[in-house]
Amino acid sequence: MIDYPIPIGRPRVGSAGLTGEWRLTRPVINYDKCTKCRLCVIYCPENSIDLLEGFDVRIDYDYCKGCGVCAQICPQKAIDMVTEVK
Amino acid sequence: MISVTRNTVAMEGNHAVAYAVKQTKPQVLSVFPITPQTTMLEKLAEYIERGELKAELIKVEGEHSALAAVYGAAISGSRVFTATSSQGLLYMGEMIYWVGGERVPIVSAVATRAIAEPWSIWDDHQDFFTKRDSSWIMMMAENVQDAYDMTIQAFKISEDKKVLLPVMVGFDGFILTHTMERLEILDDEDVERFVPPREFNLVDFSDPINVGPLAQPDDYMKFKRDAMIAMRQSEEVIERTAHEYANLSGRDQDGMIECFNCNDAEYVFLTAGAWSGDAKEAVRRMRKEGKKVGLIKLRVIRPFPEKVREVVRGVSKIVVFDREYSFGFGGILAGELKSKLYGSGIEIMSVIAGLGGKDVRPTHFQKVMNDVISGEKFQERWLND
Amino acid sequence: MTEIPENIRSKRIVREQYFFRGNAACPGCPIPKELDLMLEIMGKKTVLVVPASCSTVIMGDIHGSPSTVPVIHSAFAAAPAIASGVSRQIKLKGEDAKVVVWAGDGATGDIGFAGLSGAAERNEDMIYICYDNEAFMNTGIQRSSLTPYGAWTTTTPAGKREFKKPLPFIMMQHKIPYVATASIAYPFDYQGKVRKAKEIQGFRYLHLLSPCPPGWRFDSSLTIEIARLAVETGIWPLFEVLNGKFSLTGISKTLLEKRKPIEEYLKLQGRFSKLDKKEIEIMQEAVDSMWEDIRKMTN
Amino acid sequence: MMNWEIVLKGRGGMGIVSAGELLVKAFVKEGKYGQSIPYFGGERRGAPVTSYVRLSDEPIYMHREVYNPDLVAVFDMSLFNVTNPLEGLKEKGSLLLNTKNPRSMWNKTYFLDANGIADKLNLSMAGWKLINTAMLGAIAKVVNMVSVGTVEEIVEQEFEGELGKINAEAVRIGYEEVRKI
Repeated sequence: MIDYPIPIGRPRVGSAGLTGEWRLTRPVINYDKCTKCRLCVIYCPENSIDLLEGFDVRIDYDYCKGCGVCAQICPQKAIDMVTEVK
Repeated sequence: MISVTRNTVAMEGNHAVAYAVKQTKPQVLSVFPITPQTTMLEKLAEYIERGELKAELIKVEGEHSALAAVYGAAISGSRVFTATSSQGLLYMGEMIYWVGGERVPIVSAVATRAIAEPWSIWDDHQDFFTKRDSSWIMMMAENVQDAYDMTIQAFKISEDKKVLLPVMVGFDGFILTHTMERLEILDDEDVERFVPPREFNLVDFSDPINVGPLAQPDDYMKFKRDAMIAMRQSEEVIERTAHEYANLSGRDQDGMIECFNCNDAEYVFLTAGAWSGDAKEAVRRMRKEGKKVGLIKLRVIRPFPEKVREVVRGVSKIVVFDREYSFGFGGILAGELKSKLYGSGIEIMSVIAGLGGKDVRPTHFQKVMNDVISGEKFQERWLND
Repeated sequence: MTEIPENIRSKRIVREQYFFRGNAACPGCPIPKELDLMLEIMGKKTVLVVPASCSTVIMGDIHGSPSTVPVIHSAFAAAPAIASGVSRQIKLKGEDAKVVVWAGDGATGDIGFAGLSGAAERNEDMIYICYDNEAFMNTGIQRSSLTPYGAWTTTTPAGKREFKKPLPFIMMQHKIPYVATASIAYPFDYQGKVRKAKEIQGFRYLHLLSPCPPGWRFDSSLTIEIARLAVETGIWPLFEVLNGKFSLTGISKTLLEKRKPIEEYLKLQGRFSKLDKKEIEIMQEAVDSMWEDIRKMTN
Repeated sequence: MMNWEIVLKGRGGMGIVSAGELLVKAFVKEGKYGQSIPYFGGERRGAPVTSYVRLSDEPIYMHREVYNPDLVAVFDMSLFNVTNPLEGLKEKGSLLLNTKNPRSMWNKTYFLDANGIADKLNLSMAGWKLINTAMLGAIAKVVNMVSVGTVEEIVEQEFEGELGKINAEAVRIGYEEVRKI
C-alpha cells in the first residue's frame, strides 16, 4: 500500500454516495418482455445494470440515477420509468 | 591554505549545476530554454548525448509543461530535475503551486532574473520571491560552489521522508550562471552514496490510487497544516544534510544561515544570494577600519530560518538588502525579518537595490552602513544612483 | 419494495466493472460509460491523466474514486506534459503499461492546446482521448472553441457565431500514427478504435463526441439517441486515420451520398432551440462541405 | 596577497571570454582562485565586447564587474575609435595592446603583435584571425602569477588535437614576445 501524506483516493463503489437517492424516476424491468439483448447493460451510463449469468440483467437501485437511457434504448420497451415514491 | 586536488576545477554556474545534476542521476529532465539558464540546458543535453547521463530529456513547448512533465515522471518514480528563470518561472507558476501542494520531491534550479515589463534579462530576485508561498523549500546560492553544493543537497532534502517537499535552488542570473569560478566537485561515488537511488512512487497498479483528487474543506485544511509542519521540520533536515555534506566534502557547510563576522557585531547586513559575497567584502573592509560590522546570509528563505533569532543577540541594527520588492508594502526580506524579530528592540532598516541588474558594489554596502553607524535612520532607502 | 424476481436476484454478476457506479456524474452523462468501455480494453495497467474538467469531479475525492486504475489529476493545461513524464518513466522501467489522457474539449482545444500539439509533435507514447461535450460544462456551460455554430451557452446567449474547431483534422495534420473519432452510440466501433490505438506506439488521438444532458438541454434519457443522430446526420463523422490513411468507419461509411438532415439532430436539443431556418441552412451547408472534404480524403 | 582585476576588450567573435576562462582555469589548476565574468548582455559578432577577470591567491567574495582594473587588455586597436578602453584603469595599472606599432598610452604599456602570431601559425577561422591564445600568453606574462606551462597545458586540453598544440604554441610565443614600452 502506498503510504503518503498528501491527498490520495482509492477505488470505491459509490464514491459519490448512494446515488440511487438522486433518482426521480425509477426504471423497472418487465422480465416477461426482456429478450436478454443486453443493450441496457451496454448503454447504461452509470454502469448500474448488472449482467448476470444466463444473460439476465438486474438494475442496482443503490446507484441507478434514474436517467432513463435504458428505457429509451430498450428495443422491446421492456423497461418502464416509474415515478419514485419516497 | 591552498589545496589542489583532482577535484578542483573551474566552471560557470550553469555548468556547475548541470554537473551536480548529472552526479545525482535523475531519470527524467524537462527544461525549456530561457536566458540566462540556457547554457545549463545545453550542457545537460550534451551529457545525455554523450551517454554520461542516462536520462530522458523531454523537450517541451513551454515552462508550464516542463514542470508538468517532470511532475508526471516524479509521481511515477523518477528522480527529476527542471530549471528556469524569470518569465519562465512565472509561466510555470500554476504548476509550482500544484507540485508544492502535492508534495512531490522535485528539484528545480532558478537562475534569478528581473521580470518584465520593461524587458530585462539581468539579475534580481523578484521572480524567485514571487514563489515564496508555494510550499517549496527555497535555497539561494552565493557563488558557483554554493550552486553546486546546494543542488546536490536539494535532492536529499526533497526526498527526505520528514520533508517530501520540492526544492528550488536560486542562483543569480549571469552573476552566477555565466561566471566561471573555482569549484570543488565531489566524486561520483560519493554523490551516489549521499543521494541514494530514490524510493518514491505513486503509480502502483496493485494499489491504484487517485493522485491529487478533490479535497473537502476539512481535509484541505488538514493537508495544508501537514505541509506547514513538514516545512518547519525541514529546517532540521537542512541543517543535518549540510552537516553530512561537510563530512563528505571536507569543507565547512552552513545550513539555514551563514553568520559572517556577526558574533560580536553591532551592525549587521542581512542578504541572500550572490551579492552576499560583495557584502562580505564590505564587511572585511569595514572590519579593517575597526568597525563592528557583520553579515547574516540566508541560505534558505523558505522556510525562513528560525535560527535568525539566535544569531542576532547583541546586534543593535540590521540593514536588510532586498533585491526584490513587494509594491505597496516594502522590501520582502526586510518585512519578514521585522516580523520574525518583533519585540526584540533591534532596529531594522531596509535597502532596495540591484533591481533589473542595477549594479551594487561593496562600496554601496559600505556607504549605507557608514551612514547607519553615524546615526542615520531610515525606513526604506532605494539605491538608485 | 422490489420488482426483481427471486430467480434474478440470486444470480451471479458476470461482467466486471472497470469504472465504478455511484460516482458524481450527472444522470445521463456518458462519461462513466465511456471510461468503463475504454478501460475494459486498456486493462488494469493503465494510468489515467485527467485535467480539470467534469471528470475531475467524477473521479471522486480523497475518500474514494470510481476508477479502478491509477489516476493522476492535472492542472487544466498540463495533462499532455504530465502524461509525457509518466510515459517516459514507464519506458525507462520497461513496464508494459499505457498512459491515457482523459480530457474535455476545453482542456484539449483551448487552454491545453499548446501542450497537446507539443506532445503530438514529440510523438510521445500515449493515447489522448478528448471527450467532447462542446463547452466548459464543469464550470456551468460556457462556450469553448469546440462549441458548434449556433449553440446556446451561458456566454453565447444568442448562439455561437463561430464554427467548431476541427480538432481531429488538426491532429491529423500532426502526422501522428493514429487519429480517430468515436461516439458512445457505437460502443463497439469505439472499443475497436481503443484496441487499435492500444497496439500502436507513439501519439494516438481519439475524439469522442459526448452529449451532455444539462449543457445541451435535453432529457437525460436521450443521451444515446442524440449521440446516434450526430453520426447519422453526418455532423459527427466516424473515421480513423492510421499512419496517414483516412477511412470512414461503421455507419459513416454509408453516409457519403446521403445523410439525415441535421435538423433531426438539432431539434432534440434546447441549446439549438433559437436557431432560425437560415442558421440551420448555414449549419447544413457546413456539414455538407465537410463531407466534400471527406470525400476527397477517402479517395 | 596578490590580486589582479583585469578587463578584456575586444569584439564579438574574438574569443575574449574564452581567453578569460582559460586564464581562470590555469589559475585554479595551480590552486589559486579566479573568476571570469562575461559582460552580461549577449554577444554580437563584431560588436565591442568586454569581459572581466579576477585573479587571486585567496578566495574571491565579490561578484561585481571590474571598474578599476589593474590591467586592461585591448584585443583590437580599432576599439579606440569607438570606445575608451582605458576608462577606470588604475593609475599604476597596466595596459596591454595587440599591435605591431605601439605607442605609450599609459605608465605601463605592454604590446604584442598577436595578429602577426596568428598569421605565422595560420590560426584563423571563418576569416577571423584567432588571436586570443597569443594574447592570453601575453596576459599571463604581465600578471606573472601563473606558469606559462600551466596555461599551455590548459589550452592544449581545451582544443582538440592539432589545434590544441598550435594554440598552446601561440600562448608560448605571446608569453615570450610581449614587450613593455
